[in-house]
Amino acid sequence: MQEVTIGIAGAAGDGLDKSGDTLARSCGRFGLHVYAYNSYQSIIRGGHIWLRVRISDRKVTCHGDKLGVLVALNQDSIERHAREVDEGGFILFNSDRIKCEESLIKKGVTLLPISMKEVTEEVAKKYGPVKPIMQNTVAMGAVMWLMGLGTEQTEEVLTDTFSAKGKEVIDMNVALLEAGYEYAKKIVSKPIFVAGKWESDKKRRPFITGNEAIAMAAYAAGCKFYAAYPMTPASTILHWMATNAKKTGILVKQCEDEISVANMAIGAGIGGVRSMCATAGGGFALMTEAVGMAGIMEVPVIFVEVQRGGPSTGLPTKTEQADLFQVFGASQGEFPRLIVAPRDIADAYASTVESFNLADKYQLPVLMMSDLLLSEHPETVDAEALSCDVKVERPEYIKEWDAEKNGKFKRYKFTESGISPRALPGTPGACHVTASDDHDERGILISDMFTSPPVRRKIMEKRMTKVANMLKELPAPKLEGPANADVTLLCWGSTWGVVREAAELLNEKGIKTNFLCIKYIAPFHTKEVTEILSKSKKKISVEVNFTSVMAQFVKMQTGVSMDGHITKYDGEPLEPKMIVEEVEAQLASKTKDLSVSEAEAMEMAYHYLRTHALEKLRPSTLKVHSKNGSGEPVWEIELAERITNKSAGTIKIGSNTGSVIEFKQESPVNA
Amino acid sequence: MQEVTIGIAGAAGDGLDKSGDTLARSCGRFGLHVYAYNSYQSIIRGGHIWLRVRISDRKVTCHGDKLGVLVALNQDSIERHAREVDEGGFILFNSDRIKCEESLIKKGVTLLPISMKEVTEEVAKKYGPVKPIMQNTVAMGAVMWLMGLGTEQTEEVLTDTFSAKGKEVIDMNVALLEAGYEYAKKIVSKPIFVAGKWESDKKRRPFITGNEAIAMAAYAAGCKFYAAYPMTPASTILHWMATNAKKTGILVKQCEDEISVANMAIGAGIGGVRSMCATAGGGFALMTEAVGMAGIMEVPVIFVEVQRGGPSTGLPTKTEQADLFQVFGASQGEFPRLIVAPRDIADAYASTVESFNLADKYQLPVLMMSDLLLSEHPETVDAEALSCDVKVERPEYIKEWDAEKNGKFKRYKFTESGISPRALPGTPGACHVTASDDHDERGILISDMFTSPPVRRKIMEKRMTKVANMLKELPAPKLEGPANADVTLLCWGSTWGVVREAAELLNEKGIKTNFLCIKYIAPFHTKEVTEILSKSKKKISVEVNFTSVMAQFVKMQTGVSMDGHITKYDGEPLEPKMIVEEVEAQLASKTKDLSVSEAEAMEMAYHYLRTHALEKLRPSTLKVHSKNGSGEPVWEIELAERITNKSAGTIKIGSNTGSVIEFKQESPVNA
Amino acid sequence: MATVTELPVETFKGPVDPDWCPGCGDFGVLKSIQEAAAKNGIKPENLMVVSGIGCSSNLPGFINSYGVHSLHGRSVPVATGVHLANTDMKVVIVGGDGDGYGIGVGHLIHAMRRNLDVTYVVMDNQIYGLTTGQTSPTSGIGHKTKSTPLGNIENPINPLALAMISGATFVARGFSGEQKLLADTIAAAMMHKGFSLVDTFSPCVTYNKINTYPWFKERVYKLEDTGFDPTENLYKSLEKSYEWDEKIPLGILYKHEMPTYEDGELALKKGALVKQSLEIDKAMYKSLVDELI
Amino acid sequence: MATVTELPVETFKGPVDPDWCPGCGDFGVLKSIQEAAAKNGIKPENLMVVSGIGCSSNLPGFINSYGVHSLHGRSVPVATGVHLANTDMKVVIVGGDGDGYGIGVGHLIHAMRRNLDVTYVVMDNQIYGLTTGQTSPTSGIGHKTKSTPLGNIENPINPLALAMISGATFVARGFSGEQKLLADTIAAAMMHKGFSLVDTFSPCVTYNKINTYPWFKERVYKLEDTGFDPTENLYKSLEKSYEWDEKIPLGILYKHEMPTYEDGELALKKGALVKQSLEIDKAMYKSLVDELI
Ligand SMILES: Cc1ncc(C[n+]2csc(CCOP(=O)(O)OP(=O)(O)O)c2C)c(N)n1
Ligand SMILES: Cc1ncc(C[n+]2csc(CCOP(=O)(O)OP(=O)(O)O)c2C)c(N)n1
Ligand code: SF4
Ligand code: SF4
Ligand SMILES: [Mg+2]
Ligand SMILES: [Mg+2]
Repeated sequence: MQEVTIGIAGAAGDGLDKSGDTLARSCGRFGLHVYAYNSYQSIIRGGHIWLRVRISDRKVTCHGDKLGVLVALNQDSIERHAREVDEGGFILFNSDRIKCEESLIKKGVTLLPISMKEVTEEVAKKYGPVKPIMQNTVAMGAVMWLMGLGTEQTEEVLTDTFSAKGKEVIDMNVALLEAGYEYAKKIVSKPIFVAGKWESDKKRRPFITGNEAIAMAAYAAGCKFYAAYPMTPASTILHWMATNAKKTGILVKQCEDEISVANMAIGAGIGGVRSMCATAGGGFALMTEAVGMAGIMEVPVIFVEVQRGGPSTGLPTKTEQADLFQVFGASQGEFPRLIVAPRDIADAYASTVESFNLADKYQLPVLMMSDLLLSEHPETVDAEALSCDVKVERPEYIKEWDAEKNGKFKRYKFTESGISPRALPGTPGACHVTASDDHDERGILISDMFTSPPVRRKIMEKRMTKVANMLKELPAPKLEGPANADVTLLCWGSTWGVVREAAELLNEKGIKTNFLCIKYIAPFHTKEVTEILSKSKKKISVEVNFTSVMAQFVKMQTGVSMDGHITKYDGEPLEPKMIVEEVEAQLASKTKDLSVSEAEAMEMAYHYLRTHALEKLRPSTLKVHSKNGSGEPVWEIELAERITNKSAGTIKIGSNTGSVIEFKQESPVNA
Repeated sequence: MQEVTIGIAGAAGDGLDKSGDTLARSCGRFGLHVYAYNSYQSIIRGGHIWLRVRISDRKVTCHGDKLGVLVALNQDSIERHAREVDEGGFILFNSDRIKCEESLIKKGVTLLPISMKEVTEEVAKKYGPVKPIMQNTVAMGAVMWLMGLGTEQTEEVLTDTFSAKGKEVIDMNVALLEAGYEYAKKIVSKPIFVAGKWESDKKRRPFITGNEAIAMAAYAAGCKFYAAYPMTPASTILHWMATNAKKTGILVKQCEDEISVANMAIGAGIGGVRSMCATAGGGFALMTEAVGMAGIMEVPVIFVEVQRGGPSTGLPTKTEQADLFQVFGASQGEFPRLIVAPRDIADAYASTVESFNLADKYQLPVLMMSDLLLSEHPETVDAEALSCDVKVERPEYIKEWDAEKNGKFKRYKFTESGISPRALPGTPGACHVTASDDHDERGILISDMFTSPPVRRKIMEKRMTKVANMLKELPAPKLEGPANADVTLLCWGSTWGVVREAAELLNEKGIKTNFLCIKYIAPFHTKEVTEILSKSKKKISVEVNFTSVMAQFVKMQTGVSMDGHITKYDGEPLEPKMIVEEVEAQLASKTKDLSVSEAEAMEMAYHYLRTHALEKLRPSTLKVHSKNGSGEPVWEIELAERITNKSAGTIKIGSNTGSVIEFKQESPVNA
Repeated sequence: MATVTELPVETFKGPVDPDWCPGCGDFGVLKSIQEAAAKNGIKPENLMVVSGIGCSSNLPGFINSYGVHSLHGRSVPVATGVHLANTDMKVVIVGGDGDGYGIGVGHLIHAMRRNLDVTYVVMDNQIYGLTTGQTSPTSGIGHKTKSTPLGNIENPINPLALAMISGATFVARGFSGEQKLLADTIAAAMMHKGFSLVDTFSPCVTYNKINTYPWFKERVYKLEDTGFDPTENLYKSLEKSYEWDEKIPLGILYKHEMPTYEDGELALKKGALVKQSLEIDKAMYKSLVDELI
Repeated sequence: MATVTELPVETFKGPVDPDWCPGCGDFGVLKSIQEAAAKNGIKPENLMVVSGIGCSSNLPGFINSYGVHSLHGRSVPVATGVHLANTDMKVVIVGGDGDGYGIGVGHLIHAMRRNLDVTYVVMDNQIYGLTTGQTSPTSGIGHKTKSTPLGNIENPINPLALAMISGATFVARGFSGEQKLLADTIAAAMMHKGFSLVDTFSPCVTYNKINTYPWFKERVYKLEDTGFDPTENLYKSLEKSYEWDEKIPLGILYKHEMPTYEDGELALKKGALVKQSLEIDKAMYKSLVDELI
């Protein structure tokens, strides 16, 4: 098995997503597996973007924690990531504009400064000036050499990408690619890998994000109405839907707000079409009132909630899994609904199709939970996982109703299954009102004139009966990994991907580990999960949030407490080694150290410098002082000028609180 | 000890709330304790209103389950409630308009038909025509006789009530009261009670609703801003606030919707005043996004969520406790907040004051959960419980900031306690932005340009630290009743009142019972509650909802499962005997029978007749048939004409599902 | 235009009687909608009445047709969804002034600028009825209500002007006390292609003691009697919408032909969504997957 | 009127530099607000800038004053709360067209009919910037965006007409490319007593390739140059608000003196709420309890 991770770092607007895409698709066409993650900010130009593309000859389910090659598109990217490149790795940068201090890199790392001016000189002569963004193609060429892959697939991809722009543009890009490739070949005699060693199965796989998979699945499942209001990280579903509306025939509606989105989607559901909407946590907060309406009205409709860093506007472009209770508690009162959280892109596809079918069958809203990582990261998946030959199961509707013969139509007939016959609006003879007030079998309100406690009791029971029936047809979660493990990891959603790899690493290390991923949140497989967890030894939840919400939730359903929690809530996804280390620490009963680490102190100093317009400085050395007047030990960080390396002052940061306690430049200033 | 419950039934607009108020306040002035509950509909005129006023010479905490006197203001009220009057009780009605079939009453019940025309003849001569609504005063007079109380207090109350309308009106009402009193005295020689037997302490107690208590507490606590959008059962807080705005100086703002309410209240909190808003479940759903904003911004503000029958619009005027997870899960992401659920009116007062203090101290939103029963029912409480001498604890704010000397002001300074210094807008030198995006110590965003995972980690920890500190100062819940009980009842909110009485009854019956009422939902006293519950034997939750949400929640916090659940979800509150019977059944391991009872079948038949404009009919006899073609046993209900008692057809109701399976009148019609 | 077969008004008699207070203006509105549907020959199964929450929003329960009784303030988006799913049905939105101009005004504006082909009848009683009498966005300055015991201090909304400048293409005013005119106005609104708003005075006899039947009776007059042409000039129509204290015009204030949202929406070119097949074009789908490789 | 002591513009220099795309129209708006505040002599601690969410809504972070960066679409209610709590501060609301006229338009209308004494500067770029370029309520018909790749089919809102008929008493239009005029307009808006709306063209250089600087430059003209009197006649002002395709007026379109919400609000008679004592009148409180007996 062979794998490498390429990191591309720069600012928004530097075009690095395009480059990453080219790289990934080249590898995908080569028959390799790719998993990419883009760490970006809520900003259109500038800021810092950090894209990691992991390439492997077997399926990988997270972006990992290695860094083989860093392509740095600006100076800040060097400051931030040079240290992360593993031994044996390379750092590529435009040496016309960027410098990399030797002090910033690990030993065994090779710098590959590319003078873009020189390298692209020939191309520029032939095709005209090379725009900064095009220089990325040069870097891609160099990367292809370092990976031991040819340029053939990449040329193909570039040809497809620029097909609309004509031959000239294609040729220019190909020429830049080759220039980079040749340049690297010249400088780096031995690439990281040898091509032949990549165990490719030569299967060409689509490179797709979670959101694209959800959108495509909706189309395949017969969705006819999609409403949305833009919100990261759900917007790309809207973009897919809008871009392809002409082809799919789906009515795609950007509404004035999420309240409108939810209510319109429900309206379309009442009208009789398969209907979906998606948003992030903040938008979903606005939809919750409508969710309950769909519940009491028994309307099939799909809500997708893509979680991002909270609370509130929080970290709009960062990943988190902290909305479980918002979704579980959505809307006042009690009503049946399905809550499902797919774990990867293929599962997102399948779950979307299943959601439409279950919504229709049980006449209820489905809340699908995703997260930024799952929804926005692209990955190569087998084309079969995106098949359009899905089962589309719609129940029979009443086509015409003879009230003379059969009595008045009862839209909410009390049945043993809880499912009532449905006649869509437009059906002759079956007129009825779909109401958010509670009602009797015919839909007549029992909240006003016709109050009736026993009717209320029975309609509540009718509705809630559907839950138990639905649970029977949902597959119970299964323990993955060895049966009698020392450690059982509990996870949900996209965290499955990294937990799977961490478990593998732990098993390799001799710590027998298995893991349980919860997909169906409501209804919940209480019996099966209780059984699994009560047999487990050391149970540790792994979640990207602060309060281990799934662990709490599982405890509520099963009574079983975890023995430990692994959490991350800084906006970045978990990585396998973090989990491994934390599991080891917990097995050794170490308590979690929340103090500021050296690397963190460094980053906090960088943050201070950036936000105080002192970007010309850089933290150089640091040491801990105990107490020091501020009531806690402090990190004392020496500052140096970025260019001259001249000492420039100090910053003191509380090692418990992380507070910047003091800042001294020339003349002392308290911060 | 002596007690009696008076039931007054009629339609909306019949003025029975006024009468109930007069009755209650008369008894309150007599030094008796009163607890009233009004069961009404979301309708302005007509429908059915059912007010029960329980009067006792010791404190009672629920409306109980006895009925000593029924005052029926229309025929429908006789049909609905005549059967409920206990042996020894009385039924009063205007015999000019209403009839009561002997078949409808229990034996030992006395009918007291009042010919209003005759009884008010003298008064009408003297004061002019007696309006229908004034006849209630006659009935009140009769009730006072039956209760063995004089008319003195009632005359006082009438004098106060009509003081603005002048002596003529007062005199007329007093005359009507006395006419009723004298009439009853003439007919009923022996009233239910003898006056001397009422063990009154002669203390005059205010008769107040939960909402009024919350509003008054807010004023006492220094609230300066109240925003609201009308919504039952929270509206009466707005009404109190608006009515008294001139006196209190509180700025009372009716907004265009609940989103505006929440955001305005938060705005006022940022501005620096004590600020509150209230709504019901549906309105709160719209507020949730803002709740998270208050969390991340660390703004003190109070949200009151008054639960009512859900889901969705549901049963707007009925009580329920099913919004726990909506409130717990309110808003995306994780942030500190206090969630508190007072259990009675005095507690609602105290909790409101405490909420303001804690919100200010910990700089966080407080979510106070009430329910329709608690908020809308009036009760006599000791005047001391509504004292204005409350502790108003505001932290010190920065008055002026010298940035030259102290560095830039850090609104979100990372501190060990998690509480940061606060400078209100307007403070010289301390300019900062209060943002819903996550931010660093100074409030500078870390979501855009200045992304910084360690800063994010530390601000999350700073905020969440407040939770543990706050928990330390909240009193832990205590077990009430005998220490080593056979049964422990778990409850929350207004259900405390009825559980307390049920426990008393159970103990009297020899079933040793204690109970635990959960008041603080977040943060939660995990240690203390776990300790209490793990020692408890048979644990049964008692809640007015379907899914026993507090039991689920407690399981999540403690891992302890209940052994049984008592639930009610038909819109009406629990009554002590229901709980007693269910506890006995559960102790005897009987499974709960969800089939339609005889009384329910009767009521369902009534419902069918009402909604099919067949109100001239009445269900007469009923029996169960097994299966009968519909797949389930059915209730077969004979119908009779209300007036002639002539047989008029049959209704068949499924005894499991409650579905109306067949209806036959003259010519057979399937329903 | 297809010939219309009128239906008997009784066709639309609802399953239960209205539970409004005796004398409530909403009775006249219900009757008018029933008459308008009958006159336009819309069969009950092809009529969809969508409401929010409020006294007035109970209306769908009292008419024989399909109906949605949705959330407070959300009738417009719900109706938009139902309508777009099945454009073969005639959609009439109904509700109160609080529902439509208070909490729901944002949706209303956006629906109007879309010129969605639906009719909206607002039962404007200048009060919150169902919640027992608080101020509404059409309550006048000084109006004393439960929430403004010292008198309302906010200027009322002018819903007609709002509609005209937002893009509604049929703007009218009705009065429950002029029931025949109201029925005709609603009938015309239903036949209009595009968004039609009929702001209708529908007195709340229980909570609004100011804007009563007599109050309106003294002031209203029929625009059609004056020869006013609603299609002539936006500014003249706007001027009419501001007449209030002394005289208040009834009838159609503004009318304008414009493309509707439905005209522009590609997905509807193949007919009502609900009648389209769920089958997808597999070859096209495959090409979408291929694009990702 | 008290004499104004102008402040140096630098007083308002924010803690960090704006993170907008180079060339973004919002830079000019920021500068104009800073200049307006300086000109009006409002000290940083007495200035409160409140925004929603969007590129434009990041503005409070870039000015030295108090600020609230609230939720998408909620700047107006949040600002209302902050303002009512402390009426001694000058409140300027800022944000985008999506924020203000899309999701937030309901709040806006109600704030305007209250004639709340605040200034609202909308950075109208006819696009959703921060979410990377979807259609906005001011995008023109046919505008191709990420969410309308075949062209927008909804009529744009006319925010100025909306403001005029809703009750705003100062309605103006600015253009980031006419920065001096914009600064003057905002300065006048801030000094106006009542609700002032300054709809400001603030081109999004990244996502809106239609409504660009040149596009505006070709069309805009200054109203003041034409001798137009914004106080004269509502209908004339409305007519101006409809000028679009060929020429677009800049400056004050409408101005009208009216009592403000604050004038009518009893609780403010004793001054800013935040400065009032928390002590209550105990005797009065006792009488309230007594009423319940
Ligand atoms: C989200 C939400 N907020 C508040 C309510 C309570 N509510 C019900 S009807 C209503 C207003 C009624 O006024 P209007 O719309 O004018 O209708 P009317 O009763 O006057 O016909 C309100 C505030 C609700 N149902 N939902
Ligand atoms: C409730 C909610 N929905 C959606 C979003 C996502 N969102 C952020 S900014 C924005 C629109 C930005 O457009 P505009 O207000 O015009 O500001 P601009 O970026 O163009 O300045 C949206 C939809 C959000 N933050 N909150
Ligand atoms: S309260 Fe008013 S609006 Fe409601 S039904 Fe009665 S009269 Fe009509
Ligand atoms: S995306 Fe547009 S609005 Fe946003 S900062 Fe860039 S240019 Fe300005
Ligand atoms: Mg109304
Ligand atoms: Mg914009």
